[in-house]
Amino acid sequence: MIGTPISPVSAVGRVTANRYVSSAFLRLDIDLGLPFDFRPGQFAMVNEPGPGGWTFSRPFSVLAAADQTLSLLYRVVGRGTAALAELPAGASLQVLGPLGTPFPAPTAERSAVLLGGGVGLPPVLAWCERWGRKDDIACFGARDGAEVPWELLGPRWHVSVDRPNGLPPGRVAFTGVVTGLARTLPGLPGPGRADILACGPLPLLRAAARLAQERGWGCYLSLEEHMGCGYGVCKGCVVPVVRGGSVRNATCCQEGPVFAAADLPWLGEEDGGRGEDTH
Amino acid sequence: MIGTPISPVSAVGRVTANRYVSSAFLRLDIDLGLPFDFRPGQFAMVNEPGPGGWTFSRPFSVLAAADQTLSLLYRVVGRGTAALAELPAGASLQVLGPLGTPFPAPTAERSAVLLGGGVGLPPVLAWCERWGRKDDIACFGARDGAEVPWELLGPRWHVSVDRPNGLPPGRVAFTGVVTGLARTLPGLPGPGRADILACGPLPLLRAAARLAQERGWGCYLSLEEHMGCGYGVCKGCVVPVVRGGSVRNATCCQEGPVFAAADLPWLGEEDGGRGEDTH
Amino acid sequence: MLPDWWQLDVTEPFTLGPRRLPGRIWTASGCFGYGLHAHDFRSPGGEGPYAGIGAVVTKTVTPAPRAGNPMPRLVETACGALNSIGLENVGFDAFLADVLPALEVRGVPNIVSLAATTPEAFGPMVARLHEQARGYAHWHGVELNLSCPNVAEGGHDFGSSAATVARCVASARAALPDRALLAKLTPNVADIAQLAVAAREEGADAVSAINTVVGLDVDLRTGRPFLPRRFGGYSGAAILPIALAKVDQVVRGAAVPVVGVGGVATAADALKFFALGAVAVQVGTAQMRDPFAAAGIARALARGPR
Amino acid sequence: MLPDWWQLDVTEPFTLGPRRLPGRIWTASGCFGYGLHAHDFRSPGGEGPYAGIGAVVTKTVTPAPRAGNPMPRLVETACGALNSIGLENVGFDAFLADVLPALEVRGVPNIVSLAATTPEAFGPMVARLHEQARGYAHWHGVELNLSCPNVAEGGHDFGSSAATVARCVASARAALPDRALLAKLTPNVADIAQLAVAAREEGADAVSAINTVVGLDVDLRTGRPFLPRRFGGYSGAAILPIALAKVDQVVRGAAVPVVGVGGVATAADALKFFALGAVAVQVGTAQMRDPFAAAGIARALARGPR
Ligand SMILES: Cc1cc2nc3c(=O)[nH]c(=O)nc-3n(C[C@H](O)[C@H](O)[C@H](O)COP(=O)(O)OP(=O)(O)OC[C@H]3O[C@@H](n4cnc5c(N)ncnc54)[C@H](O)[C@@H]3O)c2cc1C
Ligand SMILES: Cc1cc2nc3c(=O)[nH]c(=O)nc-3n(C[C@H](O)[C@H](O)[C@H](O)COP(=O)(O)OP(=O)(O)OC[C@H]3O[C@@H](n4cnc5c(N)ncnc54)[C@H](O)[C@@H]3O)c2cc1C
Ligand SMILES: Cc1cc2nc3c(=O)[nH]c(=O)nc-3n(C[C@H](O)[C@H](O)[C@H](O)COP(=O)(O)O)c2cc1C
Ligand SMILES: Cc1cc2nc3c(=O)[nH]c(=O)nc-3n(C[C@H](O)[C@H](O)[C@H](O)COP(=O)(O)O)c2cc1C
Ligand code: FES
Ligand code: FES
Repeated sequence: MIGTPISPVSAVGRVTANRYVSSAFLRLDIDLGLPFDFRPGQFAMVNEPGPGGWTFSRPFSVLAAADQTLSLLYRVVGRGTAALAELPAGASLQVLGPLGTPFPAPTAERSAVLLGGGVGLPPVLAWCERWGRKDDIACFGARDGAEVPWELLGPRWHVSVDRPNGLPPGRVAFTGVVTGLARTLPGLPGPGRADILACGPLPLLRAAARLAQERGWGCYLSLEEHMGCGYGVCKGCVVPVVRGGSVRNATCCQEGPVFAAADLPWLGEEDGGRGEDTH
Repeated sequence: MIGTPISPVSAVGRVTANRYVSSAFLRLDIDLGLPFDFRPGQFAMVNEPGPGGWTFSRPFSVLAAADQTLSLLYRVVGRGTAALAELPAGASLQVLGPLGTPFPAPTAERSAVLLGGGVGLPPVLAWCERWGRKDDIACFGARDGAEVPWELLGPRWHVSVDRPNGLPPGRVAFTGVVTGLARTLPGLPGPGRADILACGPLPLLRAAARLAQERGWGCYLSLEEHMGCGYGVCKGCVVPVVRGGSVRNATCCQEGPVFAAADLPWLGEEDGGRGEDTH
Repeated sequence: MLPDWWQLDVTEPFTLGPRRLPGRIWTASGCFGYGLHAHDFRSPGGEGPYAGIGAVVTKTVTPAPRAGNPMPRLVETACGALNSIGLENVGFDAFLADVLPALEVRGVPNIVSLAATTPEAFGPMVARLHEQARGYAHWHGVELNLSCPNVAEGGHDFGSSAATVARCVASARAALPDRALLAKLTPNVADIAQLAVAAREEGADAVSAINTVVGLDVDLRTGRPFLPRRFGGYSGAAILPIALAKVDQVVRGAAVPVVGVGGVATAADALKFFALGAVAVQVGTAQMRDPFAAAGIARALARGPR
Repeated sequence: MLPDWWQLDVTEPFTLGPRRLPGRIWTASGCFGYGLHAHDFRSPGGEGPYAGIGAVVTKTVTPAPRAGNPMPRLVETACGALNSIGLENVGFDAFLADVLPALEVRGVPNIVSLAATTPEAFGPMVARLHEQARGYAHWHGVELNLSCPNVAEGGHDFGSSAATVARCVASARAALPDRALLAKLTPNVADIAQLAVAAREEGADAVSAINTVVGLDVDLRTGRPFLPRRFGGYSGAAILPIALAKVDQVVRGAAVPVVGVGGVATAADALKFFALGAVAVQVGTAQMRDPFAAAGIARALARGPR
């Protein structure tokens, strides 16, 4: 449904840019020295080259790829991302990608409701850039206005913030969660006429699944699991998927990170009604 | 004999300069943020600060100390020194020093014959800068003319090279080993009238001990041993010293690195007549 | 730059028990799946991740499929990792039906890693394997996983007794006349050489040493172990000196060929095992990080023009 | 930033067996000498290297002086180190005559580490110690080093049998009524909890876990082990997960107070041991690198205004 798979490439690239594009997110551009292509929703494993670096590479969704340059968007959360943030232009990085199952490509019958939260933006933004049509709806949620990487978002993007501070002059944002924002938008598609494509923290994914259910839409979610290999060999990243009543483990890195919400009934259960979109 | 010991200080310093001063030697200046003093022959343990870095700190002789700045001279030989060479100005370094037993201070009755080989230069250069008198003799040996850090050596320094290439215009050097050079110098002190103070590779130290014996001079040698702690607690750096016929282990880091050659009779033995100063 | 004493070409065939194997750099069980995940991976050098590899030791399979342990299963530590995968695998039937034929078709040299909950269960598994794969050119042998510390039933204690090792090896050997039989030993014992002796005496062609070391890490946010089962198997660079010590103990104490495993990420790491007398070396955790790791080491340790 | 569950102040006195100790962060045996080398060391913060330390566990002393093993004795590895010091020490007589009084005079809280070549030799050593140091305020106890893997006579096997551990502890306990008695256990066994049970049953007030892990590293220039005795004791960051696992096994399997040792370099590392239930933590290799390491950890884990 998404064409022939793209062979992953393992290469040592060179950082060409690495800078904050908002108060909390950095954009990293890596020249891989060879052509790189991907499908929106796929990711790359990144590490320092050579025997140094971290035992496990770090997964990051592909934000964009132009010719030989791969772009990522990330936030500093631990030692790997802290080290990434220190890298000057010219530094070397080991990259393996693209990996994983992407978001579905568009179909004529259904429009897309793109929901991105925080550093969950890259896959939905990439989808929008590549495939976005007039009727597709694009919403991005951040903690506040300063965290939003405005320069990356075209005019079609609707923005929600938890706190309305830090908004640049002339920018508007909905105060609340991103699914709350989506609900306020005019002309939402009818049942069976849209798919949600979402990536972000778990509460966002749960809220997205619930919204899809309410509206009778399809729903595809990009999950995050800690990863060992990123290419399916270690079984360190499994997610239970339920089909036809039987549970089995799917690798988040290979069978995911994008899953049909229908296969993840536990998403709703664990929530226990405390879904973030209720506030 | 050398005054009250100087208390070692442990501090995180800031690199103020780190550059090649010859084809193979770098000079590293570290601002410790507090006054630093030392005696020539003492060393400092250096490491990256924090839990990163190397399990064991690396020992380097103190080249100079001016106010709060500690200077080292080093050559890249392995992973620690390779990492040092990459440090930009502004980088942080953990320093513990000054450590170890220095060279003896000058006495009125005896002149000093300073012999430094390669990165064995710092302690003898430091001695010369602090205490050098007209009659003291200073010789430095390197592989070739390019390796010599000419800018550090005052006019009193005699230089020997293994190969006479790479000499800057206007510079002269003896071709041969540093003890060979010393032998050619006019007006060498008589028996009992001088002490050799030497630091450098083992063949140089052996040759120095032999020269001292031939001439009836005293001899103090700065030894190198791989070190764990650098301050006497681990017993990882011991050197057999022989006094009055009985052998015991001395810590190179605390009882050394400077030893009287008389206490190291094994120096001559192991040599087996293949001493570098014979060519 | 290879040291003077190094005389081998690890990409040349060598004999292990009744079998010629195509090379001495292998991937370790559980760290490269069933050897079927990286066929289309590319690198600027052009050579694929299988080039020069002597064998893929496949993820351990058990008689029945296993869902493995609860998540999280992996913890990265300062210089290695803990895993508690719990032997998730497709089960022996699916392995025979789907995996092994695929390896043969793709020409992936392989050694099949097996685990069972009783020593005597190995014989029938090996017999079925042998029957189905008798004519396979790329199936080179069996590695008995006697050491996985993560499995509740048996697990840790299973491979730490020489008597049990002996029974496992004897059972498998009887059913495996013409392929290499390896016993993979646990390091979590005081005397690994004794286990190796037991394996040799019952006819193992080699032992693989080591499996993971028992380790634990604490999540400071909760004050509890990261892994639901508390302990995990410690692997990666941190265990290299331990693996070298165990391999040395076996080489000098048991007179059986040894395949070195543990902490290998570079050609230099692999050389250390060969220096101690290992006949082959496996790449585990490093292969997870870089699917080209083993191939790169093999290339670095091949002699001659390249 | 300390986690919510953390409630202790490691610089407050606590009870261990018959004794109040001044704090819970100690330096490990062999990594801070006899505790007499760093008194004049300064740091910008102003506090000395002994500030807040609960005890210096002194370098193990043996009945007679020992010259130790041949050089080289240390190898740095990727994330730790191997040592083969071979228990170089001044001997028990000199220790009693010179070292222990100096520690008392300087007010260094200390625990004396002892080794001997037979279990029954501990009793008389402890008795002499007790006799001389009975009135000392800063001598808090004895740690029996039952685990040094570097000593040829006995060494490795010495502390790996529960029966021997029991004999050593019994012998020492009989002579040590009013100071803490600790047994330091080797990790190089399949079941460390069993050793701890033996120690507890004979009256040890606590066990220290772990001593170094057997390791080896190869010098690629020669193809031979770096250390003349081939094996060394592996320590440093690399062994932290192993030490945590062993401590957990002892805490949950032996119901005896445990002092955690192995790979501690930061307050976070120490917290992991406390999270598992350790009553105190020792800093070894990291103290060699930084004489202020233990003091820094103690400061970080002291509560209240500072
Ligand atoms: C498919 C996928 C796509 C992702 N895309 C992005 C992205 O585009 N931008 C972005 O900023 N982040 C993204 N993440 C999360 C990112 O991988 C983590 O933030 C990163 O691994 C943290 O590494 P660290 O060393 O800084 O954190 P540490 O906490 O020090 O890492 C310790 C270990 O935990 C793992 N880990 C920690 N947090 C996460 C997490 N949230 N998800 C997965 N593993 C984690 C690390 O990989 C490492 O193995 C993605 C994760 C996945 C699984
Ligand atoms: C008292 C003393 C003073 C010294 N002064 C200087 C100096 O002024 N300038 C200079 O360039 N070098 C000096 N050295 C040598 C310097 O310590 C080593 O070059 C350095 O430790 C190498 O570290 P590495 O990580 O690059 O090498 P690696 O080989 O990667 O280091 C591995 C281990 O071996 C140790 N090691 C390696 N070579 C030596 C050596 N020659 N001596 C001691 N330990 C070694 C390292 O400290 C480390 O523990 C001195 C050594 C001593 C003992
Ligand atoms: C994620 C993971 C899964 C593993 N699964 C297995 C397994 O199924 N069977 C087995 O014998 N060893 C298994 N191992 C152990 C490795 O094969 C190897 O013995 C160990 O990791 C040490 O080598 P390394 O440091 O190179 O990883 C596994 C290791 C890891 C990290
Ligand atoms: C150089 C060195 C010497 C040691 N000497 C002793 C010793 O004499 N007695 C002892 O019980 N342990 C000794 N040890 C072991 C340490 O006390 C400690 O148990 C071990 O190193 C693990 O802790 P670490 O990782 O913090 O170093 C020594 C360790 C090192 C590195
Ligand atoms: S991360 Fe290894 S299988 Fe997914
Ligand atoms: S280096 Fe530790 S005693 Fe000298």
